[in-house]
Amino acid sequence: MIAEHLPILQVVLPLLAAPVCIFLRNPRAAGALAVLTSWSALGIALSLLREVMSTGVVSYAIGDWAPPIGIEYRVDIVNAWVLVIVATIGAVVTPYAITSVESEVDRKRIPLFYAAYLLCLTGLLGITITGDVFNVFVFLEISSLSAYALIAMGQRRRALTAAFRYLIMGSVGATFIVIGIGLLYVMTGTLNMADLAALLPEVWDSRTVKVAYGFLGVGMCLKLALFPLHLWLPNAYAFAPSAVTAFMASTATKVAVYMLLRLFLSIFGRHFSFEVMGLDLILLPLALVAIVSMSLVAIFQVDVKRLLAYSSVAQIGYMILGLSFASVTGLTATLLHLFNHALMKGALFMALGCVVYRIGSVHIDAMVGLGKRMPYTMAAFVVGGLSLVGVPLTVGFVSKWYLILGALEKGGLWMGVAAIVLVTSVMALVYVWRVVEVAYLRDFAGDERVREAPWSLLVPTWALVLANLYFGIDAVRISAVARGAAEALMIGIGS
Amino acid sequence: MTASTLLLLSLAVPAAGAAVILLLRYNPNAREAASLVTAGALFTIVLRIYLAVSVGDRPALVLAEPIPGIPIALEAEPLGVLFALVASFLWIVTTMYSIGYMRGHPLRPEIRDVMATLGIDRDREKRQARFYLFFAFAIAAVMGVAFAGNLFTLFVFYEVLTLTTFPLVTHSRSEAARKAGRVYLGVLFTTSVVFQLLAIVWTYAIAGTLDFQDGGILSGRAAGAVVPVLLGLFVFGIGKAAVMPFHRWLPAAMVAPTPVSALLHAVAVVKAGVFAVLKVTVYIFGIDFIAATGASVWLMWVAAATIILASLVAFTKNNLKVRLAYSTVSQLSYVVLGAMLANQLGVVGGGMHIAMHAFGKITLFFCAGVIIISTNRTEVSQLKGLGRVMPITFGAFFIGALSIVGLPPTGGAWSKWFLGMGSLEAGQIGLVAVLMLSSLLSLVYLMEIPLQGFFGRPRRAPDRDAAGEDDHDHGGDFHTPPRWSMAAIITTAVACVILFLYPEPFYRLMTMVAGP
Amino acid sequence: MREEIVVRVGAKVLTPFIIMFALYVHFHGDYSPGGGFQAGVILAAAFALLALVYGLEAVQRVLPPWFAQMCAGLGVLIYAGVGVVTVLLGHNYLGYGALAHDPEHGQHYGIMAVELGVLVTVFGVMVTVFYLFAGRGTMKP
Amino acid sequence: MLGAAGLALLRIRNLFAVVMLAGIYSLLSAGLFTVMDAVDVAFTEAAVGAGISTVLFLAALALAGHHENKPGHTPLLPMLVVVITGAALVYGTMDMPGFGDPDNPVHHHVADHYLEESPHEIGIPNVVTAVLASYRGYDTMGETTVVFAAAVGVMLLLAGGVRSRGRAGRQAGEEGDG
Amino acid sequence: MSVDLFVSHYNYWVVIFLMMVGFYILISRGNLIKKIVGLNVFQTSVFMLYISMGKITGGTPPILLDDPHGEGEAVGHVLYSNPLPHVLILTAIVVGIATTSVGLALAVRIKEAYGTLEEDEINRVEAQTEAAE
Repeated sequence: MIAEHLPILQVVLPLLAAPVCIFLRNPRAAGALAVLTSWSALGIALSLLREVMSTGVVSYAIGDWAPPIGIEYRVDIVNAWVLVIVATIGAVVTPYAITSVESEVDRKRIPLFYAAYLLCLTGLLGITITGDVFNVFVFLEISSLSAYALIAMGQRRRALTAAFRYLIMGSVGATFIVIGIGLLYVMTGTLNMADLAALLPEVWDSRTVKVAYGFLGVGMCLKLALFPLHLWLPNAYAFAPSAVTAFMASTATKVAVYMLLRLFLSIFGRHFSFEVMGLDLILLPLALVAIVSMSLVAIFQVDVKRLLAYSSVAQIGYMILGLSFASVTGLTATLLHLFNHALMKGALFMALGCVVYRIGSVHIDAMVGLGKRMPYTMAAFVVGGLSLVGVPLTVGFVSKWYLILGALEKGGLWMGVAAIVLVTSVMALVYVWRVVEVAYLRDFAGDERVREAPWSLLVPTWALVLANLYFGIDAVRISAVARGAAEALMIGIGS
Repeated sequence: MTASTLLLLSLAVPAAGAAVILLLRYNPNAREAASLVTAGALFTIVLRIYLAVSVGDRPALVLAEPIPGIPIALEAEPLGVLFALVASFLWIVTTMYSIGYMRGHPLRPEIRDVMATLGIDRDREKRQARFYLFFAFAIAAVMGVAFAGNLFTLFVFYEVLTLTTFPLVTHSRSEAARKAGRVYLGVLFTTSVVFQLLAIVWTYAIAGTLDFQDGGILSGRAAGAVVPVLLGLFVFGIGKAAVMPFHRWLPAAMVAPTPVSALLHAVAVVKAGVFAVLKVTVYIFGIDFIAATGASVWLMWVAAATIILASLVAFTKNNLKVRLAYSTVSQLSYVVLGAMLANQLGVVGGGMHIAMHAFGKITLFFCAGVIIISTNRTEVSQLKGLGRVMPITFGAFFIGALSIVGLPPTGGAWSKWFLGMGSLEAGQIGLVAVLMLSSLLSLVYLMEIPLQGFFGRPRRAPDRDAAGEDDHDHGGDFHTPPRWSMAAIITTAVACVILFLYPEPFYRLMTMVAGP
Repeated sequence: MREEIVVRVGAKVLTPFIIMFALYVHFHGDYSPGGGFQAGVILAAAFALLALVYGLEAVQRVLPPWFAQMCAGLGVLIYAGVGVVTVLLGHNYLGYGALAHDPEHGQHYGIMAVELGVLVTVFGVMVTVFYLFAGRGTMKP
Repeated sequence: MLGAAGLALLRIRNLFAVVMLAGIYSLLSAGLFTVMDAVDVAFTEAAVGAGISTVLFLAALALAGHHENKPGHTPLLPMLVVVITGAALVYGTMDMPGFGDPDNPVHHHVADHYLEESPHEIGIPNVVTAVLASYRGYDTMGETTVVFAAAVGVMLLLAGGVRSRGRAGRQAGEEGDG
Repeated sequence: MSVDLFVSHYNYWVVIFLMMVGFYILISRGNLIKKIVGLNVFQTSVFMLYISMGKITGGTPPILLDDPHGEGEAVGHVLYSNPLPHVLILTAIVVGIATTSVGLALAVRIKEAYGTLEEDEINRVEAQTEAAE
């Protein structure tokens, strides 16, 4: 009986846990509840993925109202995959948060912190799983509102301005999405994704649909921080508490990328996107500029968290680049990179969180000689960094492989695109290696009391680091899922 | 024990050795014994693989499958066995040498200073452990390169080798070492990612596979301008082959401790590069395909230019290790040239040169290291007259130099002979001239050292009396070379001569690769 | 404290009416415009008015902040809980048909329950937010 | 009138006046909603836009001061963005079905079902409530959660006094873990 | 542009004008509170767009006039406006106030931390802090 309700439990479980966190009032108890919830969410996500892989699309009619009358949860291989990504990161970051948050957030606020954290998780899972476009907006706001508050919890006052900027840009994005949804609704009279996909071809020619397409695109790109709409991201990631950065960096933008794929490929369809709207031609230059310019900017950062934040904008460029190939291989690269980037950025930001825990700063000058002082933390950073660069035997390589393969399959001038991808991975090496060099090849000069981070931080960090390695060595399964998802997206929602 | 298990062991043994070293990091004797035992075990394993391969067996093994259809697979074929034999044997010798070099010398303040500048910090045992540790890892990576069953596996271990040698290059953590590390990683990584990886993915896009196959996988699938461009991407992308203009990392890596320079930057790492070039030409393109398309002609001249230019640069370098490094750059392009000739003789010559140059060059580096720790002298111009103080060292240097130049009675003569014949067969008379000119150049810049050593007039005479064999306490600036190190030097020098008399195993392996 | 007796009495008199009106809005939402949300807002407004007139502390004695916070969470639990109950009764999530034998009655009960949830949360949240904004000023003059 | 209110909002730099105007703007729009048959929405907009948010704004102004500086930089880029966005929207409305036309697709499909079936399926006359609480009850649950999330956010931000900054506490507390 | 088009669409265009006024306030003003006001105006105008969509000329509010338990025949005769946009906007209004309250809370905190609500001044203070680091 439970099995058939898994889709709804996926979202409702963390939603129910959030108010309970407040009632608990005890930081440790709230933390324990959050851990329990996030692990259950992961279990549910995994079983959903298994179910979808074996039996195909799972549809869940909320309130017993058959879609399109009611709201439908619709799980196919694509969003099952994204659910697993979000839930995995949630399950790893939550235990990490317990120790990390204690050092960065007021004790009194910790239960509230977990409530906001769980709401954020709820929102992201809800966006991913739903089959109704307006429901997307609602859950988008749940995740965004809690994210603004979480980011503002950073220790420095700049966290506040970062959160405010995120709030303004995020709300503009959300409003654009609402406008887009409204325009779609006025043309079709429905809000259900599958229904929209079926009805839209009749009204493709109308300018309204094209404008709706534009508004949804801009709104989503604001949320996923595609260059040049990324301005909110670097400071938000740099000044948020460590656990929040690790969580947001690995999930929020991923979910937005998923929504972009869902909207443009499943609902509007590949034909409309690529042949009518020329999506590939719009995204390609944006993605390339994002990758190159943001990698360049990252090289000159002195705050390592901000460095990685700029790197995130560049990495989002890779995901969008894969989409702009308009091919199954390109999309496979995008979907794989969703997962892989979550793993690597999660590991990196968690490693930085360990550093913050011990020395309170991630300024590059503060990290001098840490390789000896915090060997496990810095080793985690190195492996995560190598993965970010795309060194073989790490997950980063796998997505890069598909990206280059996708470019080469298209031949001709796309060679240049492949070359840019490769050159920028060298740039990634430069900004990662700056940190590595400082940490390993210089002598520590800070406080003698600084030592390795506690196990409660190291274990979750290393869990992600090992995942980086494991899936880099045995990527057959995840590649198969990603390819299946890519094919599903290219066919459309009807399959 | 099946042959494929042996393949696995060839990777596992050095890795396990590294683990043991890590465990024993506070006990120098046990730690070094472990290194030596591991090296011996590895050589035995490779020898057994050789025995299997020499009778036509091709053991293979799949380790993992990172990307569907592209596994990490091992396969022993003759060229790889040749490389593995050389590398694993020289590991034993280098370990012996390192023991002497790193610790077998009486500790004096001024020597410690010298050693510190060379990256050896005797006060911190952990740092030495780190040295042996990454050394063992690097050897494991070398074995992976040698036995790679497909291009992807080759690439993987190639990159692992770069990363595991980085800590060795930057061992001293001085500003110079940091700079060298940046150059090292920058050049090797950039070339391998920007050119080599592009070439690999491109190959995959064309051929649909990356397996090494006799006769290549591209013939019949690629045509036109793609072939020379792709081949060029490979040759330049394999930065470890140090084809100009991507050779800068090799002299830079000379800041590493001498054993590292000796084994890795004269033998394993650079040889991994030229080995990869040979592998690609033989098993990805196929020499017949290259010869038919003429794709490699432009690269022959690139290699030729590197040979000459690097020799000329070597002339100008006064620092002993840097001169040897440029000599290596030059010699590496011999192998590249052999591959680019794309005929049977060229490939045989190139393959044999991997082995012959390895023995010759490691001898030279060993000698250089002993000279450095015994006399605190690093510049060529400081060595006048030292041969009379250190006759064995300079004698060995002489033999090694002969082998590099390619004169009998040393092994180097054979590989140069085959390369020359290959050039003739390819109809490239100009290349024959290049080879001869380069031999002449190397004769001059290498022979200068032992000849000055034996016959030159020292600017300031070292204390000859103090150079007695078992004298441990003496003044002056000369100290007895450690015995372990001397044993290593003698071994490799003798090997150079033996290889002239008995090149049979290497020759047979190469004819298995290139056809009789 | 304010001295204007008229205002104080006025507020005192007005408050029950506002509360009544809120309840009317809530329970009559089926037939006319209104529902839990509007009712919650109005109810909260009643307390806001009281706070403006009698001062924050006085109101917080009647309606302590922790209670308002509790309400905020409780409403969500009620709403989501209704869904859980329908699931336990063998229907889909929020399938109110499960709540009674007759689906139409089930719908009635369900809507009533979830509107109550909305009311409680909105009331709690509005009061909490108001307290926080208003309280910020008194604590940090 | 709405337009006038909007433009006035743009010009006026006394934030109290701005907030009051915004409230009036909300009230006016609520009136418009009633004209367009959206009585529920009008009710809510009046309560929220004119009521709650005005109170919140005033409270915030009391805490944060109420004068706005003169805009410093030339607002050319924002103007451009706005003009482009507006032009795109107008362009989009060209193909939109006419205002108030009963044959628009928007009024059929799902909407028909709500109007025709809800008396039987749900049995309450206010179809808006029926849709809100039942057909799309899940959205409303989300909405409740959003409100709750806002409360959590405001509590995180404003509860308690000024937070202790720096890391003085951490080094001291370090002995316990590790 | 035909008169017909104008007559049937002028309502949308007015709404779009209002929307853009709000959007302009939002992105051009440096005062954080004014930004939030702009956001409110922007969103309120979007609500109007939605409600315009739901309006049917001559329709009545979607509160059924007949006894719900009756035959429901009359439904066909009375023209109701579309209830769905109303529902969506109810939700959106609530979301809007939620965003506003969080935004205001942030503004209050920023004022406490920086002593100002003007973006320029905040940027200046931040630049100084960064230079000092």
